[in-house]
Amino acid sequence: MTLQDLTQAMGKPTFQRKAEVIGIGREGELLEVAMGPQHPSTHGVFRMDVVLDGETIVKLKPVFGYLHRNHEKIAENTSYLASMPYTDRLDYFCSLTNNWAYALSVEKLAGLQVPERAEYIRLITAELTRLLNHTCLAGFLLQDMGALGTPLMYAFREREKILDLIESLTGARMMCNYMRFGGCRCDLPPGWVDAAKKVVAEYSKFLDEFETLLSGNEILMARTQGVGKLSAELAVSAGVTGPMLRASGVDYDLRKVDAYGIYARYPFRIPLGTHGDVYDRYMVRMLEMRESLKILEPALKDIPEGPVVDPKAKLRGFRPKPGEAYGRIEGPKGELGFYLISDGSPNPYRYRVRPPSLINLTVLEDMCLGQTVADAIVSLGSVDIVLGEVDR
Amino acid sequence: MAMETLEQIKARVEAAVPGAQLTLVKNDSPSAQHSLLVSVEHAFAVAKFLRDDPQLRLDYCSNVTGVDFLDAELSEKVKVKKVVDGVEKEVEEVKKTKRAGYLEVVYHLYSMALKHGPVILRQRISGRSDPVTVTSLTPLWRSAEFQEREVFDLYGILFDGHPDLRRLLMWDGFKDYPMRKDYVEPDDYEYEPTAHDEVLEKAKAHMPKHEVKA
Amino acid sequence: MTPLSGYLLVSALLFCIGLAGALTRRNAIMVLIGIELMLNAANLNFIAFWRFSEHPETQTGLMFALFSIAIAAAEAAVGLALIITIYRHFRTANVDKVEAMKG
Amino acid sequence: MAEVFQAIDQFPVTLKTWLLGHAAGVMPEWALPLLSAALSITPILAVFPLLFALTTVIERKGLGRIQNRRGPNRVGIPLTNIRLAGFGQFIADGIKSLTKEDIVPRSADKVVHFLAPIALLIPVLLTYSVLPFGRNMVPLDLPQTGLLFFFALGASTELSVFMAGWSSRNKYSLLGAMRAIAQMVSYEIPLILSALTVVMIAGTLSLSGIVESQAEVRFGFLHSWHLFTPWGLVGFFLFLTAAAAEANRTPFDLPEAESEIIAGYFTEYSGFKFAIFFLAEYLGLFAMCGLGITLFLGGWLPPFKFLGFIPSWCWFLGKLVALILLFIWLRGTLPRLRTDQLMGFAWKFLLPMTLINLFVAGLWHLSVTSVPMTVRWIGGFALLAIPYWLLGRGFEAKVGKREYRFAN
Amino acid sequence: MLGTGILKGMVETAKNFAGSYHDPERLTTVEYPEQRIAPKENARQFPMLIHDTEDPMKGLRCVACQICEKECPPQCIYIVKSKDKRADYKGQMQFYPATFDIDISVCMSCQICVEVCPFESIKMDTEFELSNTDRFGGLLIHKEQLAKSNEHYRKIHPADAAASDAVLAAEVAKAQAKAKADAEAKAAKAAAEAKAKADAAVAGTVPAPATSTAPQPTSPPAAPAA
Amino acid sequence: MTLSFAILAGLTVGSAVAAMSLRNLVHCALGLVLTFAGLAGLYLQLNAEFVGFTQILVYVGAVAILIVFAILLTRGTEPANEPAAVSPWAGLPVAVLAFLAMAAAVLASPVGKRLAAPVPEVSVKTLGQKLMTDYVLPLEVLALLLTAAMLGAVIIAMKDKEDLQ
Repeated sequence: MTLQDLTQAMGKPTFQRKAEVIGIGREGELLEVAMGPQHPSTHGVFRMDVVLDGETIVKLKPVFGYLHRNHEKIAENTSYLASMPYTDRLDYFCSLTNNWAYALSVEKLAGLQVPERAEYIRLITAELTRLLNHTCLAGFLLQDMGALGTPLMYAFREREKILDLIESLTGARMMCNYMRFGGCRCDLPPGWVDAAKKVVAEYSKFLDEFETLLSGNEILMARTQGVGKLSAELAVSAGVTGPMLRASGVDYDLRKVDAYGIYARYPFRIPLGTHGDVYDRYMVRMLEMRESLKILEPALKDIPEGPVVDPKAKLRGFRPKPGEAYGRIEGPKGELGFYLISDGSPNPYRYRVRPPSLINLTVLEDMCLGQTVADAIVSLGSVDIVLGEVDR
Repeated sequence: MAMETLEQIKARVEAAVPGAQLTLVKNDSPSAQHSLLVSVEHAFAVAKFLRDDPQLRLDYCSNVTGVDFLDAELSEKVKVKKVVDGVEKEVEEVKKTKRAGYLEVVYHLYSMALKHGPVILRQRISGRSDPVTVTSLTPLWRSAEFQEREVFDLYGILFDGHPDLRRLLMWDGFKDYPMRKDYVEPDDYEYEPTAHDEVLEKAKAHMPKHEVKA
Repeated sequence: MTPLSGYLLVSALLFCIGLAGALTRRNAIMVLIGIELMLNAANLNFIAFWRFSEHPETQTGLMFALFSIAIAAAEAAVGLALIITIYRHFRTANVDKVEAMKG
Repeated sequence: MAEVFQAIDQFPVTLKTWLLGHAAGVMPEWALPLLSAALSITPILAVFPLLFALTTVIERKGLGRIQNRRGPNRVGIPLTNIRLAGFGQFIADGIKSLTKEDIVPRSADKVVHFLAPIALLIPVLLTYSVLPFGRNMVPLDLPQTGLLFFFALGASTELSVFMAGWSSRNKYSLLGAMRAIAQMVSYEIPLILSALTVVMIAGTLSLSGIVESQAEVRFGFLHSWHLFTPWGLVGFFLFLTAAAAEANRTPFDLPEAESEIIAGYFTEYSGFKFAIFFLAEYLGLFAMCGLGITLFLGGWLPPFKFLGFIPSWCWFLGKLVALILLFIWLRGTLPRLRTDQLMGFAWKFLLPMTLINLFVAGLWHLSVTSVPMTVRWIGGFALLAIPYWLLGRGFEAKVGKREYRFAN
Repeated sequence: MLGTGILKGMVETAKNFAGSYHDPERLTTVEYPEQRIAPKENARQFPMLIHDTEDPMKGLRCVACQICEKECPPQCIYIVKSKDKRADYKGQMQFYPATFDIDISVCMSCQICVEVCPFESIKMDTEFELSNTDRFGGLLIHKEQLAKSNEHYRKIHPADAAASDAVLAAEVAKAQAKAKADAEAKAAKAAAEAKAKADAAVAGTVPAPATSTAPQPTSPPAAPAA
Repeated sequence: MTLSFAILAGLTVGSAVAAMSLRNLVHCALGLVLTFAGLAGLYLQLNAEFVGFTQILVYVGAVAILIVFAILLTRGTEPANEPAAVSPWAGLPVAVLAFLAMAAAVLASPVGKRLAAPVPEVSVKTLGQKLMTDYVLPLEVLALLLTAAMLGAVIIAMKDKEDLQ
């Protein structure tokens, strides 16, 4: 018996899902639709195999892998440093937080220290990344709701300002490849802090505008409230993290729990939802952006002078001691973790990404059952997936 | 809140789950994330204990992954994870202790309720070519559902008790397990032709005739 | 100018086509369509007789036609609701099969 | 001076009579009605598709500006550097859609697939025949049944949409067609009911008669548009809402909700057939706007008497463009409703409101002579505002802004 | 009140509509081919090879050490080392790249080659309009196209170029100092040898003749101070 | 017999035949729509504008849509395994006989030779007045019937939904 045969023999479910129970005996009436991989609002090449009763979803199976490039295998065959630009391409909206998560894991593995200034830069760039990710998500969510691009374009207008900052710092707008083990690649260019202060100061104005445009809109509320509900128990069990978890009312933010970096120095609050529906997810993100601004403002004032990289960290020929480490940060989409096993060679022996988008998708079916196609699209939008990360 | 040490946890688990034998796997790196090795038979009970125990309440399974360890020769000074590639004949004749390869599934458990962690749980199965089966922990943590599917997909480890064990990232007709260390990439996909001579040669075989440049 | 008999013949033809369909087709919806045709044939009769009557200004034929249309609409709604219910119950819209199943 | 303005106003009519008069000597008698019809049709076929073409550009430019973009601004006269601010875009689009490959799915029902766009366009074009575009400018004046004709043809477009959706053999198309039919059938009722208020007051189904019923001058300068009454104001917005739904405009564009069902019933249409769908959709919208103008906004009448020198058809076109811009603005702002909410909105909000509005209009009509103006106004608004407020409360009981708690 | 949220939103879009005509904060786009946004100083697009002399092929700083080839994450660099050696900017005899190709259809602009290069030779260019109709050959950039002068580098990245020049100047100074020290040492040695020879001659013994192995710089160092 | 009558009658009858004989139910429904449209044309020719447009509004806009919906909901569009008609010749003789009898009666009757009276002065206003005066009882009864039918249809559909749950 080959493995392949066994594969086919296995895979029979041991318990019957709600979806299957609903669908029993109604095969003739149900409509099977493959939404995706080419579909306007699946956020990339993502597929949902949906079974519909009229427009009500009775079964939904997410299918992905269309963008799978086996990032982990590539990383196991290259040096630690060479994986850094690949992490940019996981969640291409938040390459700086991806960089940080990876750098943090390697620092844990190798026991490297990060200079003070680099910690500040990391914190600032990560929070800017959070701002732009949440802004874009709100835009995309509204786009999925059919708001013909207006919120999306406003979001992109603001994102552009942050991207300009990131570009002047890292040289690239999206694929930053900025952090290094034990610090950051380069120092802030002159005038950067002032430019960042200006952007941060004006951001709340944009958030106000955005909220006037949307948050009170009756159609938006009707479309999102009570849609895609996710209970706190299921969210915890399913390992849902990030704003999606907090929208379900669970207070778990790694910036507080792990207090990695210098997050402990700045007071900020964690907005929590109570209903766990799409509206809560949207609002939690909007509120989180305001909290991010509260971190950014003092951090930009306090940023000290000093080196940006640990002088002990080697760029070439970097070989951590044998061992393993799991490092995680609170990415904008949720817990982004890197699990690394070193065998003392220049390449990681095992390199594993814990992608928040993928694991947040686990509950997609639970969220969408019994709702309509339109709700499924909105629920998917509120999960905030990036296929680069889901498929890796 | 400070968590118990792994030794304490081990002792309590062994007391609570009859027959369970846990091994503490030391981690020498500066991260000092040690882990608990549990046998496949007792994995479910142990995991259930870890999840439900009021002092631990590891309600959140953050990360599930497979690790592949090839057959290896252990030299004297290195303990477990030292790996030498290849199983060539000449090497075998050299007198060194041989370690049979094995597969591992690693679970990183945290507690959202008590905000502590991680407790790292490993299921290890020796033998890499036979059908390798471990216990699925999806019934305990939904978050393991897709991750175990991914491990199955990329490592070929079967999960007993998984509700929907299908390939996740590779397509259904795919025959191999690409994350295994001895995986040989097939020469049957379309190359993006880069100019390296050997790659270009390889690529030529897959390119339509008219597109091949001299 | 077409005499009344032209309209009456068209109406008769429509009625018979509807009748033939209702009798031969086995799908309940087709039966319903046949009945609709027959009703429409009757409507055409009403209108034609009104137009060719001695006193068209009384509008009796128009009234009849309007009422007939309204009733036909109600009939179609109820009939189709019944058909859908039957289909959901028996998984067929074939009138013979439904009868055979007696269920 | 007045004669000059009147000549401009009546220029299309005089041109037509002049042409007909000349043709009478040359052409056989049976051909004259045909010529007359052709002369009426030609301006419709010239003006409204051109308006459609311009609307596509204006819509894209307007949406662009709303979204802080520039919108199309390149295409001008070919082979020159003249850009015309992008207003050559529609020519390029037209050429593109004409030359695009016409793809019909292999499993599609070829005949129905082919007929559907035509079956959609013809009734939509026919609706224009009863709209009064200006003083004495009604291509087909049906004194008894004008409005009924309009609605009868409007209703028959549903079937074309179904034909398109069903014949494509695409599940998205079918879903879109089902949505479209359900939506159009549901919104036809509030549409007709809100139009019925005007019929009730004006006492005629003839559209030119309805316009004339608004010609009365109040306070010496204000034409008595139906909009300037409580029921007319509310009725107009109800009508506009229902018209947006009938014409599949945001926020009721569910049949072609691109984020959910790709392009709805015309997913499988390409090239020129797609362009026809697009055209028919916009022409339907214009026709709906034209009907709204006729019913509530005084048709070709100016708002103020002293503006009467501007040609009547300019007023009609001006109001039409204003309504189109309103729809573009709405499209740039609002997200889309969900199917069940759409239905609920039609049956639970629009239908009661239109019925109440009908009732208010009836009261208004009965109290014309007996009750003073202010009382009628206040009473009418109160009768309409209270149910609106109650319905709004019912909505807000289900959804509303929320308070969020924070953890430290 | 039902509908107020929608009205507020419409006012907001109307503001943006009007604002897009007069407020540059709102209308942020530019009309690309005619208008261009100046590249940021740190911007990076694709690698280039710095050369110091008039003839790009002679003055390439690259010594074909192949570190970048090894470190390049997507493996888009292809180098063939030359058979012969030539003098580099420091005056040392070095190999040079006989072939240096970068496949920019594969390159992901990560800048790792720049960071690992010990010779300040490969740098990031800001040129981005590299589209090509030939997707196989056209996107394969050879060293002739890759070679850019140091002046170009100074123009696009002034600060980095200054730092890089300083490093090179320091190395050249070090090399010169070393050469000087060597020369002095040699001179001293020669003197000593001469002395010894004299001594030997005096002593009547003949020592082995000292041969000079130190290479002489053939081209002057081309790293001016920043 | 005028040309327009011939065209309309031909269209109506031809599409009626198509509606009853085509295999695909949706095609049948579309044929039926054409029949309705042709009938509306005949009404217009008979100076019954109001009824003609009502015919389109009700039959094309509502009844045909209902039929189409029913076809979709009962999966009538999928090729059925059973033949469309049990025996195509079973009902035909009856229909043909009926037609022959009616045709004979029509042709024999002197009424059939009657030509139309001058165009009557009918207005929607008088129609409405009649409905509210002479025909108010049938109107009310009809209103009741329609309400009952609507409620009945809704209840039938709703009950069915509950059964499934």
